[in-house]
Amino acid sequence: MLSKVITGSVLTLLSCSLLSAAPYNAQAKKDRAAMIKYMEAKFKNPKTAAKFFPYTPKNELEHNFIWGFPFQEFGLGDAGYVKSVRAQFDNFMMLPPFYNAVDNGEALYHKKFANGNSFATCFPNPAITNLYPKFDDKTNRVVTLSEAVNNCLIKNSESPWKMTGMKMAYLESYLASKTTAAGKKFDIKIQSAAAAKAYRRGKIEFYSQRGYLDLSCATCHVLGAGKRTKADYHSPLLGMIAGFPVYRLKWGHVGTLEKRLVGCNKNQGEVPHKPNSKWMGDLEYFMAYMSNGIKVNAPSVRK
Amino acid sequence: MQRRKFLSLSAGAVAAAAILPSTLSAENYQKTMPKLWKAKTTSAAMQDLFGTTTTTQGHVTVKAPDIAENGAVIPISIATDLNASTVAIFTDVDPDACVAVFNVPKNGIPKYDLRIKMAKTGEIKVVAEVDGKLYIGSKTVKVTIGGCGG
Amino acid sequence: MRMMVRNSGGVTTVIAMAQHKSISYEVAKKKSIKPNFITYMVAKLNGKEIVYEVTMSQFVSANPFIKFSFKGGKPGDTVTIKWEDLQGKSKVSTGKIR
Amino acid sequence: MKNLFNISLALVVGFSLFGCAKLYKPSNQSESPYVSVMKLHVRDACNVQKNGVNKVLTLAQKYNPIDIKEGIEFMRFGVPTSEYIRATKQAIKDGSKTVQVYTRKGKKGGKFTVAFAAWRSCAFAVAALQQKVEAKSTWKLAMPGTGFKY
Repeated sequence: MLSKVITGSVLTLLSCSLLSAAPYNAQAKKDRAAMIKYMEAKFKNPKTAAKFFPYTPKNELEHNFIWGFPFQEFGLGDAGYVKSVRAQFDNFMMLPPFYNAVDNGEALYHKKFANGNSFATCFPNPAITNLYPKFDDKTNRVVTLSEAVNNCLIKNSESPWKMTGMKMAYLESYLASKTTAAGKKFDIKIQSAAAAKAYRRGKIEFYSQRGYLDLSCATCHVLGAGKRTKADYHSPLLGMIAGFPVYRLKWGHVGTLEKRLVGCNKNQGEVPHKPNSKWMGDLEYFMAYMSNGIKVNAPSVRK
Repeated sequence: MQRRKFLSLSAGAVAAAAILPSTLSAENYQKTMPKLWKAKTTSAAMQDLFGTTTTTQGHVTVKAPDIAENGAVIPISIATDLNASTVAIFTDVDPDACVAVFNVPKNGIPKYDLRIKMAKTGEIKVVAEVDGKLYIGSKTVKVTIGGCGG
Repeated sequence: MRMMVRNSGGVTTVIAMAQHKSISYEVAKKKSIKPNFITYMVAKLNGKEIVYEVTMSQFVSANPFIKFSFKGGKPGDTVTIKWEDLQGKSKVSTGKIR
Repeated sequence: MKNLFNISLALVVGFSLFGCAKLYKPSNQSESPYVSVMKLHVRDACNVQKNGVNKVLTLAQKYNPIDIKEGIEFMRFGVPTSEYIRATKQAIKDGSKTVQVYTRKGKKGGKFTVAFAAWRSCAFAVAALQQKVEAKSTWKLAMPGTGFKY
């Protein structure tokens, strides 16, 4: 009799959680499925590529692209489908140039605050970067990983760090490397109407054209994925944040996703948004949802 | 130390010294041949290091990207199938020509990977010295600046 | 120094990366600091036999990455790599062959 | 039965009236900038030769604050629209023929004629808001699955 009651309650619990989650991320799930269908059609094989790459020279399509690569390799950015970039990427990843970023992060993770706590108390399990950004219903805001780190600092009466700074990048490198080691995949959840609205705002920001170059993020990272500006191939939206925090050869050190998005704003010709702004949180929330199902592979190396 | 001082005194004897199997002694060319690292062109650098610039094409492979992701970190791998005693990397696009010089020890396999810097698009020339004879291989690498970084 | 040393079929392959901020002559002049970069690296098997030796210029990337292989060495042996830089500082690291 | 009908009828009429009132705000006094900006043609409205520097500059100053609030202000090589406006007004006040702009970090930016600087301030300010309004309807066209057909 008892077992029947338990299974009954578990079933009802499960169904109502499904019910409550079902409607909120329905639209997001459809967007993601359509995105995957588009990206996989685009990089299936050179014969069908002419439709997607009308201006790319034929021999470049034949010789410098990797076609029909596995789904997980979308997380490598343009190294996923460009041979010349991939060769250098593989060399760098043998012994990555971000040398002791992860060790510095580990030290920061264990460093005690004034009140005796440390990041280990806020994040007992460091392998969590695949769950961020989360939506916090209490504050009705998207909480990115950098914001969660700063919230932990503020809760322990420490001064928050600059989201584009080195300490944040080092700590996130450690957390991300633990998540990578655990082989975890992105699992962003949309479980409330407010979260769905934030997702939608992020989606609209991603697809609206802005800046004096009149570019939207999608111009380069969806329609332009695989195309290039001069010698820079554009990385795809699918799995785009799998490699963050990232060591960019241009910077010469690791940097957080916020630092990269500020750089993107400048490239579009727009005054960059503040790293802890709602705009940035919504955008990251959308981009992260689009990377659901892709393995975390960070810190990674990019141009 | 005694051997190093003798070398720097008679720079002229460089050709003779190079023929001796250099696996016996450790040789830091930055100390023994300071002039080599100031040479502006590949031919001048080869003259300083090997005493001659006559080379034969072949037997040296240089693997490097067609387009470098970043001019400061270009992964290259050089190799020769001959039993070389010295292998050197030169470029003409950097302020000085000589990038690195390898002494191949007795059991050493002349196949090396390195990450080098190049100021602009240009050719990497790799010269392997086998019993006094020079073999050369090269690869052009495009180094671009700017762009949005993908 | 980060090192990976593997032996297979009588050939030992070493991948290593030294930690060194290379400051070229131009950068040094611009920032009026002393130029400094790794100028020499030598690797020895069990501290005796030289198995790798390179002289480097300022055009080798910062945190120099090297990969080389040599005949000989069996699991358990050690490969020590020493680097010297322009300002005379030097460092030795040891890796065990796996 | 009849008064039930009347009530529902009154409700319907009331709703529709309220609905369209919201749409057609009494236009000419304070027409919303989002509507007025779409009437402008950037090349025409910001044309300094045609409209004179002051008219063009006032146009820029009208829309730029809204751009800043909306977070869509343009910035080129570190010089935002508001800096172009400030530097142009400064040049007019000093009566100098050229405008020197500075980047957000205080570094020296470009040097332009007053006419060009005024044109850029106005073009950037107007175009930013136009793109924002346009994006409201066109963003779907870029998204696979909703608007983008391939």
